Amino acid sequence: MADFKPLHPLGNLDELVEKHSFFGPGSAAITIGVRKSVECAQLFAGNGNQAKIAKKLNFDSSTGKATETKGFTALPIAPGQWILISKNSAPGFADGVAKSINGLGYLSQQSDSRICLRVSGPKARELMSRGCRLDLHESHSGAGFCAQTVMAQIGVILHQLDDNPTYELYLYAGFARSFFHWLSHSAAQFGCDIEIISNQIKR
Amino acid sequence: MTNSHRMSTGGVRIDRNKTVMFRFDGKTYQGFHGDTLASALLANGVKLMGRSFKYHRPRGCLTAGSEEPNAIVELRTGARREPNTRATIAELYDGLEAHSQNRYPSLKFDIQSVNQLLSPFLTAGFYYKTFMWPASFWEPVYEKIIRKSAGLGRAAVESDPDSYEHSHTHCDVLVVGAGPAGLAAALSAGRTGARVLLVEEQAEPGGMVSPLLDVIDDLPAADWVEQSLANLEAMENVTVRLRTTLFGYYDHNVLAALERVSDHLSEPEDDQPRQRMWTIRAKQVVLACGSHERMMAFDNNDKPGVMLAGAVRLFVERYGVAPGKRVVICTNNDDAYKTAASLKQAGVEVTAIVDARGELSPAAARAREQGLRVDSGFVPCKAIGHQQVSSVSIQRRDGSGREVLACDCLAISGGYSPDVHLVSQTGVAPIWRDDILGFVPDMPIRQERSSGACMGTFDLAGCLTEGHAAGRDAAKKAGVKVGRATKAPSAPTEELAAPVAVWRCPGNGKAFVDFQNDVTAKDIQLAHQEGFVSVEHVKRYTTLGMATDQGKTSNVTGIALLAEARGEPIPDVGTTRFRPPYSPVAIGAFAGHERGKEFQPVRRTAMHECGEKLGAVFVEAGQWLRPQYYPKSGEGVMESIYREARQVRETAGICDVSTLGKIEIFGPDSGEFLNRLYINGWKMLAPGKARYGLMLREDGYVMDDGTTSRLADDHYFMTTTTANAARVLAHMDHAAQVLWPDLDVHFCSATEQWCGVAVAGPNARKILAAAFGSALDMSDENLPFMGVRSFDWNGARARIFRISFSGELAFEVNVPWTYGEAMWDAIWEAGRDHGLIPYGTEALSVLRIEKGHVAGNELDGRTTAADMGLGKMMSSKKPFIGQKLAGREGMIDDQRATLVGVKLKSGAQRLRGGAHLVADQNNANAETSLGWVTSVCDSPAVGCWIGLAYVRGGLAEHMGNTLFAENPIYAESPEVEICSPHFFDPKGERING
Amino acid sequence: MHRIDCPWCGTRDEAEFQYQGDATATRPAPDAAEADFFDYVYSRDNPKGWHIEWWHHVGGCRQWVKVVRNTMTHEIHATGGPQSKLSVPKPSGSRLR
Amino acid sequence: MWRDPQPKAEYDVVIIGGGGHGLATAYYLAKEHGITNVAVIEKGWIGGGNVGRNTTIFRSNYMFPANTHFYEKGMKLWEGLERDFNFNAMISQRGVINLFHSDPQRDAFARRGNAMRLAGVDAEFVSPAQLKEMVPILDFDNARFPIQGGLMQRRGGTIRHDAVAWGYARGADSRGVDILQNCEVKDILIEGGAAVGVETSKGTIRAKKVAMAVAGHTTQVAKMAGINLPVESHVLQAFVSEGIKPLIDTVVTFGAGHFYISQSDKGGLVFGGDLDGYNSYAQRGNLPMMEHVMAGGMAIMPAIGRVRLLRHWGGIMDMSFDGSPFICKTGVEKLYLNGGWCYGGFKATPASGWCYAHTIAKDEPHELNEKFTIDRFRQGRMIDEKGVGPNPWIQ
Repeated sequence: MADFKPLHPLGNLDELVEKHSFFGPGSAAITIGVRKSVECAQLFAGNGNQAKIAKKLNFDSSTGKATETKGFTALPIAPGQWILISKNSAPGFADGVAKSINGLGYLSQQSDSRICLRVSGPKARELMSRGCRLDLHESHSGAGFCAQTVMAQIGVILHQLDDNPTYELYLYAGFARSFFHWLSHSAAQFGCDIEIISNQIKR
Repeated sequence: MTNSHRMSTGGVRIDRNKTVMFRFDGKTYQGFHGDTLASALLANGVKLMGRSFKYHRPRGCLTAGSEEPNAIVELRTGARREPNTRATIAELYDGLEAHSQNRYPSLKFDIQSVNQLLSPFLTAGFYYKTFMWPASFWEPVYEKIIRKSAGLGRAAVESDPDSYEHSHTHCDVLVVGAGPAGLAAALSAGRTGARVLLVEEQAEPGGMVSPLLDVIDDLPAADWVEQSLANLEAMENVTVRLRTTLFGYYDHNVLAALERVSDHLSEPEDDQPRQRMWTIRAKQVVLACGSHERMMAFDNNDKPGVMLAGAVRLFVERYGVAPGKRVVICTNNDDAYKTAASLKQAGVEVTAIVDARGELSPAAARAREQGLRVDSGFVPCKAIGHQQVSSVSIQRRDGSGREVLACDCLAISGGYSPDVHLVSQTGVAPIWRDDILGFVPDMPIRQERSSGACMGTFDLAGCLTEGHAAGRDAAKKAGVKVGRATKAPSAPTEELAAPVAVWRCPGNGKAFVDFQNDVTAKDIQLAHQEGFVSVEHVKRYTTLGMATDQGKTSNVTGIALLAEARGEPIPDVGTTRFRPPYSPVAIGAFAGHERGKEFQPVRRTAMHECGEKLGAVFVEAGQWLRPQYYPKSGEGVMESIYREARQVRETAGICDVSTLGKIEIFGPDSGEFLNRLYINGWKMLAPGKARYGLMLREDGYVMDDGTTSRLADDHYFMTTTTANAARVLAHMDHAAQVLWPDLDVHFCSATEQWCGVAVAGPNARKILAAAFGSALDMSDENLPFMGVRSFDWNGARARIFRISFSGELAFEVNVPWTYGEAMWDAIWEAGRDHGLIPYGTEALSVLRIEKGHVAGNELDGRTTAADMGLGKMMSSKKPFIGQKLAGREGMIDDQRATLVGVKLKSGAQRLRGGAHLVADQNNANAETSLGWVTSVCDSPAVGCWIGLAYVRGGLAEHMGNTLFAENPIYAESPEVEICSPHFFDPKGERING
Repeated sequence: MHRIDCPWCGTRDEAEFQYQGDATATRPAPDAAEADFFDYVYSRDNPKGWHIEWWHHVGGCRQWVKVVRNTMTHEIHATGGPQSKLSVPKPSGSRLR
Repeated sequence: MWRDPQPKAEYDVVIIGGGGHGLATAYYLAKEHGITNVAVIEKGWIGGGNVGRNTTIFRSNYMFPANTHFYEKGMKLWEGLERDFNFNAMISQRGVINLFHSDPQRDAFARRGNAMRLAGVDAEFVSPAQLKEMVPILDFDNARFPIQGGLMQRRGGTIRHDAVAWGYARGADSRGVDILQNCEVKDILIEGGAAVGVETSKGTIRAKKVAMAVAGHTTQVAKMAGINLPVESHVLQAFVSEGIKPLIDTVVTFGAGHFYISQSDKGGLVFGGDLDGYNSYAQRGNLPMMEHVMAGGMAIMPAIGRVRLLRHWGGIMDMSFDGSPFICKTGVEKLYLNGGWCYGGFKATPASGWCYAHTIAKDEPHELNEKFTIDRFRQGRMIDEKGVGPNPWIQ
């Protein structure tokens, strides 16, 4: 039998784009990007190994700040815990990390647990304010900012990619449709476009 | 009668090029863009706008703002009908439709106005006393009358069609109110570079400033306001939100405001919400919310045409409307002279200015110089007229010199009360100032300051200076480098003479204090006579200040009158507590998008659509949706459920079990950790094996159960019930972080990393073997009961657990979430020749009841492990959470209700959950109830209705006994036999297939 | 609305946390008497004033945050991690109410 | 309404707390037991605590016999109250409906309803069709948690809360009870292991018996006598809308969210939800719970979206660790405890006063309150109607 075909928690993405694009007035001031897949893992430092791991993997020691490495982005989510997101959606990238930390910690495969939505466009910050309680003002958060928080009653990991600003939101797959529904409806007043963000490498 | 009272010029807010048609009580009128409903009605000569609550007295508008107690109407129609909308802030739009309320059959002729004749009985506290004759009549007769006359306007009965949204913001400095003080504060704070948010309730800034008479920075105030707004909007660090009411000052300097995004339109446009609620986290706050003018208490002071003097001026200046053609002004302070000047400038006749003060103030003297009649030392004592005022009788305060002055508008200024509503919400106590006859806030206690009229500063120059200083101070305290001093906006200095106290003017008639609730000066005296001394008691007894305006225009007068009655100074009486919101806020706005289906997010499993395709009916399981049953066409609910259950035992079924909580646990101390969490032991569990576990709360009651597997030496995989997944994870966080940080254990949720199906039934192995092909050896040897294997299947990493909830040969297969559909399809395909059917939560429940397995219905937070028949699982060899307190006498009592099976005896129709078990049908009461039925089904396997139940004494006492399942709610009382809960296959042979 | 300074995430809204009660009760050793466990589970000081308590940051880093908060004014004096040693401040002239 | 007497040097009974329960206790001490040399000592103004800031609902829809019988006693007293003190408290038995939204919830409600019926209390299931008739604005079409039916107690309803406090105060006062307002208890005097009086802001007042009835401040006052209780103080918010014409004729509670609602005689929608959820003595709540409660309202009654919230406020609940109250003797002789009412105190007022008066007068509990002891926790005999365990903030 051929390999299983994955299905995005939002369903058929082409249909999603068809259904939702340009449903607001005028030209879209918001683009919601849906990442086709996310290859990620949760890394735990074993007791006493937090600093060792951070050093080994060159993680930024400050909280609320993403570290970009060659292969992945590391989002700190709790003391001694990071979500690692593969840059090119390389499956099994976590095995490499596991090897390099050599027993200092543990990796939990989480690639299927979350979806990633990307919010961009001139009104991105305003749209975020409809649900996000954090201060996303430029004086407070810039490129690389990351946080776990709650939007529309749903837990999200927020990662600011650049100063335009562009945000990526990671949330649990079961909530995907509810969250997308809320986000796209809140975005409608600005004019909103949906796009699919392909992965460089097919899974 | 079109625009009979609209002046030919003036009105800074209206656009005379844009006419707007609207309807009030079915009649069409014309107004201008920028009008409020109240100003447009006044322009059309309509003074009668509402009826009061208790006496149904005719009322016109008293104010021009959100403190309006009288002119409240039903705005819009149908599902958008909004009761109690203040005409003074309802902005006019084309096609606006409004109706007066609380009147029958019409506003002009209201039958219930006969209540006025009953008024001796309707005084303060009337509810409590009057309706006691005879008491037995209260509910059947009087209550109905009272309830029918309750309330003001009618709410819509259909679902609100508009949407609401929430929004969040943070700022250094929040400025509340865009009057002169607020504008000055926002400007000075903005110039420091601080992040400033200025909110203003009205559609335009300016507050009470007189656009043409006042001069700021050598400009007419109107121009200065316009220029200031432009300056603020040009600053990147400043945001101005108009039509935004700051309504609540909550803890930690979090404030809430309501933005009326679309209320000035006929309906929201372009996917906009109707209203937007802002949660504002401000480092510092400048309150510049102004003051409220007061009425004087004199007879018939509620006649339409009697208005506050400041409101009269605003109608003239903002809307070009003359509320009357001949105006008498009564005042106790200088501000009313501004109204006189404004009216004079607009060409309206000011018959007289009646000034309670004996001495001429400079303002009064100027007025006289300009040819206005000023009667100093006079007060109004009665307004005269049928449905509106036609004259006023005035007299000296000593009662002499009585005179009647004709007028069609009576402009009253009883002084100004600084608006301390918001600052009171922070806990700041209002303190009385005799010189201004008003309460001002005591020292700030949060990160806030008051400036301008809300601080008791009434002169324009003072407001500007204070506002300017407050803005800089706030920015500085917010941590902004404020730089060199800047110049405050300036205005010519005015000398304001002190007001004189005028509370109750001479008279014996109805002198209203709280207009909306019809509380008169006499009611307050009466409450005091009846022994109510505390201001809180008087408020509750008379309902003073409890109407929709929260007494903004009436509280101070009420307190002053109570002080008079008590013979004490005002500060000794104190104030009642202002409660948020500042002005009433739509319930829908608080809810935001969380309504209807959006009340809570929905969680869908990866295989949701597989269920849909097969015709599943879904059921809410917490936030999840799960297939409940899969009816075939023409099949009823029960038929479907029992068919599914039967089929599982005959061939095989597949069930989506993805909603179970899943937790990955890592680390060398994982086994020890589980040992402490669960009542049973875990250290001896070999990798590749699963075990059933039960955990207790620290108080000894059962918290949750589930199967946990050991995947590797330092890697476990826990499952929890769907309902308790979040609770268990929080419990584990506590255990790992707080109780035992030394344990090297780490875990996270994997509920949505893995989705799962249970495949159960005699053919389960065959089906899965076909599905897996060579990917997994499904033999007993490789996968024994409670065995766990990981394997690669069609490119997916899969896990299989040989565990059984149904008692059949059964497996749970997990694959990563995005492969859920593919897995389902593969198994479905493989099961085609083996009688595979989908089954839902109902059949799942039937199967587990037949096996006597507990589930949510049996885990109600009051059961011990022993109650569930699992007492022996409690290890005595190791400590675990809940161990000690589970040993309390009441928790090991042999009279506790423990788990049994119940079988319906033949002849009875059915069994239901929630029935109580009693030995004697004729002696069924709370004391003889032995227990209750938790779960039931009409078991296909057993062939009759069966159920699980908790019974005092359990099987030890009742095995084989006949009891009654007493169910008065359903008027049923069938006989049941008590039996073992293991109804089906008690030896557990079927798990081997 | 409470704004709680999570030692890991920074200052966050109350809405992200689940309150978890008095943090001064310490779990007795496993072999302690039933009475000690009883006190651990049921005995609370319930002070009117400063209270050391748990707020579980479920909407953030999932840390159990220890918070010194005033039950009359809702003022927060200090926050710390699950193993932090925090104490209540000396009486001050706070006018918060 | 009542006198404003000077405190005497000694009373037979001193009741600490001039709220509903304290005043009712004084009333029944005088009326049922002929004990009139009684003082009710109130720190502020009488009725200023929870009796004056609740949502005015009474009902007796409890599951455990200890509660059912007690609250049913209360129900019967409510039903005779107005005649009892010749004062209209606007008692309105409009029915209390608990909606259910799932089969397990239906079964749990059936268990409770049957427990009520077996205890002689009225209870019935109402169908969606009946509900549509009784509460037409309920949303049956677009609900996140569909309404399957309701458990109704028709004899439940609402009362004018202030009138209850004033009625008891007047009744007690007219029988000779001294109501001492603006009098703060600073300490409880104990001699030889027995309570002998109180130290107050108006001086020492000696008493043969001292009875506490101070709701949210129960642990504070009990501490004066060295008693530690499984009670925490938490804030519960209440809400009232602008007055509107009759829209909701019964009391309705949402079974899948924190929301309950009724309409007052003045037309305001009176509603509430759950505790804010943290220890607090501040009589105010915060935004998250407000939003949550109103979302609950909009989830089942989307027609109320345009009705406006007029005021919201908070009351301090003495939350016990099993959700049930205490009416009992304490470890200190002649010192009595009435507390732990959680948010059920208002409806209990008459039964609480009646049982407490009995307990004080006879120095032993009535059978209606014999299970409301402090010891029940040590014994592991909690009366936990909700089943959430020793977490007062979710009880």
